Amino acid sequence: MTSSPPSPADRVCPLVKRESLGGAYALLTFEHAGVAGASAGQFAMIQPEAQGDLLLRRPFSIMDTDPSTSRFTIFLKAVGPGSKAVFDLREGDNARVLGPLGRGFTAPAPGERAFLVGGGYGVAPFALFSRGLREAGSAFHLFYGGRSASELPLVGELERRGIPLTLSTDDGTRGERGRVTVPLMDALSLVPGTPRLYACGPEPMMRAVAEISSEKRLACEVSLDPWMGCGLGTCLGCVVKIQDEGEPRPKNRPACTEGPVFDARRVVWEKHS
Amino acid sequence: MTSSPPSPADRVCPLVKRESLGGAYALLTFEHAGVAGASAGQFAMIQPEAQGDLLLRRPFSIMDTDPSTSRFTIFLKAVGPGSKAVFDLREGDNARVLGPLGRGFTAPAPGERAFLVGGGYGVAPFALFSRGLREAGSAFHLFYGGRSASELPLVGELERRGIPLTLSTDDGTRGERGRVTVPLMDALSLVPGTPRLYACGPEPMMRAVAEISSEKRLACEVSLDPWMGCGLGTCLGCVVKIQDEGEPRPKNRPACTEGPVFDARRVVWEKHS
Amino acid sequence: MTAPSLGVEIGSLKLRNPLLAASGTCGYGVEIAHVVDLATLGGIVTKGLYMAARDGCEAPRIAETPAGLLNAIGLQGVGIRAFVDRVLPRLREHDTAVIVNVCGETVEEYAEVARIASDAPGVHALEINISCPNVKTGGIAFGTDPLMTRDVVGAVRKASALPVIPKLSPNVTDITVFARACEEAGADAISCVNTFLGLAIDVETRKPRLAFGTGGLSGPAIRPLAVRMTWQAARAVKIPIIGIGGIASASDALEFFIAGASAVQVGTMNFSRPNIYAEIESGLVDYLTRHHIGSIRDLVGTIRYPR
Amino acid sequence: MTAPSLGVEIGSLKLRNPLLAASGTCGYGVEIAHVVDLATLGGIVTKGLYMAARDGCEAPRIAETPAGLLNAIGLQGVGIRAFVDRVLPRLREHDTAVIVNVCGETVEEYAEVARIASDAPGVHALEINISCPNVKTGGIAFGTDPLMTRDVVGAVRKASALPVIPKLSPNVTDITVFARACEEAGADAISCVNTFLGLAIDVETRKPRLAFGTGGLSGPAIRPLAVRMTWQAARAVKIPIIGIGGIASASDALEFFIAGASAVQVGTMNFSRPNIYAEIESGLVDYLTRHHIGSIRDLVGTIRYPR
Ligand SMILES: Cc1cc2nc3c(=O)[nH]c(=O)nc-3n(C[C@H](O)[C@H](O)[C@H](O)COP(=O)(O)OP(=O)(O)OC[C@H]3O[C@@H](n4cnc5c(N)ncnc54)[C@H](O)[C@@H]3O)c2cc1C
Ligand SMILES: Cc1cc2nc3c(=O)[nH]c(=O)nc-3n(C[C@H](O)[C@H](O)[C@H](O)COP(=O)(O)OP(=O)(O)OC[C@H]3O[C@@H](n4cnc5c(N)ncnc54)[C@H](O)[C@@H]3O)c2cc1C
Ligand SMILES: Cc1cc2nc3c(=O)[nH]c(=O)nc-3n(C[C@H](O)[C@H](O)[C@H](O)COP(=O)(O)O)c2cc1C
Ligand SMILES: Cc1cc2nc3c(=O)[nH]c(=O)nc-3n(C[C@H](O)[C@H](O)[C@H](O)COP(=O)(O)O)c2cc1C
Ligand code: FES
Ligand code: FES
Repeated sequence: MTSSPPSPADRVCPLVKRESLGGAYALLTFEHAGVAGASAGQFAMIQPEAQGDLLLRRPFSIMDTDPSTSRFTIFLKAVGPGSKAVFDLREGDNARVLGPLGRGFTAPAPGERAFLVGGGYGVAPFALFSRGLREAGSAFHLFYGGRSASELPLVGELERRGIPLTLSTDDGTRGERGRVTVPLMDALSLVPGTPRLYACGPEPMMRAVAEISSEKRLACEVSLDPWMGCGLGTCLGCVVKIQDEGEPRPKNRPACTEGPVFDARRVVWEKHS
Repeated sequence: MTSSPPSPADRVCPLVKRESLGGAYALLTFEHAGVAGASAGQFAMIQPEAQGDLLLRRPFSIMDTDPSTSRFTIFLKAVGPGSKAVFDLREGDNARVLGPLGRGFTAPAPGERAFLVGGGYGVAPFALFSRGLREAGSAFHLFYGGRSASELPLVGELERRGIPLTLSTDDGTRGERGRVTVPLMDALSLVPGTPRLYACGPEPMMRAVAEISSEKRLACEVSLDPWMGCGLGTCLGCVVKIQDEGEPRPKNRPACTEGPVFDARRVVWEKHS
Repeated sequence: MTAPSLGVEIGSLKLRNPLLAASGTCGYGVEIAHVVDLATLGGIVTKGLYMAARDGCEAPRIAETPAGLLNAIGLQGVGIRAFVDRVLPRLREHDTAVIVNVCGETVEEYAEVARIASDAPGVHALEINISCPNVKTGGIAFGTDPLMTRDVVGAVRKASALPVIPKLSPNVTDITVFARACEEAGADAISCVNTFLGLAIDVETRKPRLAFGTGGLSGPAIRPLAVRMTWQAARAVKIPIIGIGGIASASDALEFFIAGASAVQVGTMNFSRPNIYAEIESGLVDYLTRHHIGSIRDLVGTIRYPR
Repeated sequence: MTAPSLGVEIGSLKLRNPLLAASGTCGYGVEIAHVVDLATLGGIVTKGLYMAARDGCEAPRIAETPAGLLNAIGLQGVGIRAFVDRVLPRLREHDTAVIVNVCGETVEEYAEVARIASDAPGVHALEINISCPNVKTGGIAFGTDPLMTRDVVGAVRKASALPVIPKLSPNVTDITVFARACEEAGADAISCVNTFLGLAIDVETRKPRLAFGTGGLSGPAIRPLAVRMTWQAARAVKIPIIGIGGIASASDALEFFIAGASAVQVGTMNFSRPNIYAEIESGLVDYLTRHHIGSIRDLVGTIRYPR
């Protein structure tokens, strides 16, 4: 996962497998040689080939890849018309897929421990990231939180992969009761050294993890989630406020090309809400 | 079929049966109690419930009805986006159906013979009309023409119903070679009395039949085929030029409420092309 | 909590709910009465009426465009006297407000049509069509010149004691100029907006898809433009605004109320969804209930702008 | 028959084909070069450039509407000098015409940006953006006043020997007034049109869906309006028109050529269909072949109007 990612390709490609995870959740596997070479934290812009009345594609993180069969999988939650259109694809239907796009997660240094914090569809990239961490021999642990048991639809998939996992729910219906940051803090107090934090999920969760990282002076990456129009850096619709050292003011930066993964210290949160 | 038709109803109703007739042709059966009471020559405005990017419904003639099961069938040719969207419905999908609409064919007087001339999707209403004619004990014959054998997709269905039928194709690949008016003229020279003519199909065909009727002083009805926006008489998009006796000039009349079937003598053809 | 109230007032015109069927999309009301329960509407606006009957444009008159409809009907109609004598009596049988869409080729004709309509029992308000793009004289010519707008509105104002509601054209640089001209000329409210001038070409024949050539664009495609104009007009004048343009759901209608409309009209969607009113009405009730708003009137113009 | 020719000339600017990527929808060209073969385009129009770098509007900046896109980016950009020094050298490696979209808050700034762009090797023409609806000073204010239009175009004309192509705002009553003002001020061609001012509201928060408030509407929704304006402008002036607005297919592009455009730009569709150019190009070739037309130039303005 440290090799430089392939340059993105825009292809019409078939949905080869669709697995419902109940409710608005599903796993969708497409055949697309380019995206099948994605690294963790990268995403693809996807829309059905039969476009309907929506103009723009929608961004989805790569949850898994299989370069040998040229396939990749996304973990999708249907929330509005664009994600619903992808959700409604049937096996054999074609989609327009552009990817892989964006800058993914930075691998931890050798010997460095990785703590992954995911919620909602934001847990998706950590499936792929875990594979790389395991291959690289890095110690890691995934904290997966949701409001209640029904909002942890990827648990089965993650367990099947043998990913070291701590679950939590706000209402205690599964795993520990409370925010995902509670077990994270517990773990931080237990492990030696300075683990790296990686967060992807609802903004309040990412902010909370970023705050913990800044208090504890831990390296932390967050994967931001703005509205995206193109994925190519051309529409400038996806900008996020980034404060770089030496700059007098934060600047609007396209998350699709400079992110979606950013060093948490650079992110100016106020402006995103 | 002489009883006054039910007032139209606007319903979301399921496609209960879909039979492909090859190429762009299909028979679609919907469940809609109102339209199942239609008389021959009436039509319904139909669009998929999942509307996609099209605003307006499209008009389709009622090919068959079964009041006992509240079903009706249309014979559809996919020619553009609106008809394609209906063509693409799968069994169980819902459609918005408004009907029955318009004024259908006038039954022949007792003892009067009926010659029906159909082409393209215009042959559809004659299936339902034939049933009524047979029930009323009227003598009738259907002339069904197309460019070639592949453009007579309803033949099987019509034969199954035992409808007295003469086929013709421009290229002679099925039935008599030549325009549908050739066998019609032959028949007219054979039968005694003054049969009534009914035509529904491409405009040149209807004009030719109308001309024959005027030369031979036969009563003739044609079912016009303008672009329709509403089917209710409100958009005034479907007007056709109608010349009424005593009027100084032809007038624009909505075909959806005053037609689609008109006495051929009233129709001013020049303006439609 | 009691059910939220949907009643609104446009000048002296009281509407049971703020949902009107737009001119030219519901005929004279009677055409749709067998399909739509007219009592579910606040009112209907008739197809445009001149003094004389008119035969309108040649066909084809309508064409679909992406999320839009282009039309050039050309104000086909029976004329105001035939409407009053032959149509209105049937329309009066239904429990809905009747707004007559008044047309003219001259200021005098507008005033005369307005007078006849006002004298007829069962007409509740007048909408002045100074914005039809599909006629060669009158129509949009009045609605794109502020002085002519003022003159027509003033003349109709004098001719009628009913609420007078000019209908603005969106084909202008600054709609507030026209909104103010209407207010100064004595209008009771403003309808905002009519269709946008468009052109679609059949590339195979290289002819316009409409026989008239250009046409008026309506439907969801224009909604963001109509919402913007409604918002601008509402800030420019004190009289109520009736929002129009691309409404296809309760949420769409809510955009107009929040932008500043006191009532709305549904146009193009009447063609494919004649029974949309019940759906919009229940959507409005849901929304008001969910947001603890007692009356739709309290929502009008509550846009948080700037954010 | 030999393959039909797609080459066109816009003043002294020769384009291999008449398909340009519209300003603000292809970055500075280099961003898309790894996904799109720039040699399949006639040229690209850069994102708007002022003298200084700009950070643009707050997010959210884009929202989808029916068949349309509403945007308020606010002309974020690196500034003309950084473009010339740091971006242009990379862009020059690609075989495509480069048109710089020139912005300014004052007439002087437009002229200055134009001068710097003209002096840079590898800039082939200037498009003058007097029509951006998403900035507080300049932009649309210049494009909705014929005198200011004339002054800006005149100043850029003096500052540059490159083809000068003002880009008109559609938010005006009569586009021909502006087309003529441009022609008289020495423009070589006219880009027609920029986005339509719109407003979309999030009804749950009652805030505009864009942080800036209003935005510019683009995409297939506006196509019939843009075709109409292209047709009007083409009849009003002798200089070539570049048609823009909602092009998503060869057939859409053909509408603009038939209406009178000598070239076209694709905007919004670049976002979801970056490789649309090859498809449009082959569609044009098919059409010309089928209709026995030797060159796209012979199609320009051949609308049969009146029918
Ligand atoms: C880099 C990236 C990776 C993503 N990965 C995944 C993934 O793996 N699986 C997945 O299911 N989804 C993912 N998403 C989110 C997905 O793209 C959005 O859910 C989708 O764009 C929503 O579009 P829509 O038309 O369905 O809903 P809309 O109607 O556009 O939105 C529905 C609701 O969601 C909100 N919303 C829309 N887009 C976003 C957004 N990007 N962030 C926060 N709120 C939003 C809207 O404000 C609205 O309230 C990702 C987004 C980004 C930027
Ligand atoms: C009363 C009536 C009954 C009909 N019955 C049937 C039927 O039983 N089965 C059936 O398959 N079709 C029927 N049609 C025709 C059907 O409504 C049209 O094919 C359909 O509206 C085309 O819409 P579209 O979006 O698919 O194509 P569009 O893209 O709108 O049109 C495709 C092509 O067909 C032409 N066209 C569109 N509508 C018409 C029309 N009404 N007449 C002539 N040319 C047209 C267009 O100009 C274009 O060239 C009927 C039409 C009417 C008015
Ligand atoms: C077919 C058609 C006919 C119309 N006729 C009239 C008319 O006679 N008078 C008028 O003031 N507006 C007329 N309009 C404009 C509508 O009343 C309305 O202002 C416009 O369609 C925008 O609303 P919508 O997007 O909901 O359709 C017509 C619109 C259409 C589509
Ligand atoms: C996100 C976005 C940014 C744009 N930025 C600019 C710009 O910087 N300068 C400009 O002249 N036009 C700009 N435009 C307008 C487009 O160039 C084009 O005129 C408009 O989008 C209409 O074309 P379309 O419908 O094909 O998108 C922008 C449009 C969009 C959608
Ligand atoms: S999504 Fe378009 S610039 Fe990032
Ligand atoms: S289809 Fe609308 S009036 Fe006939």
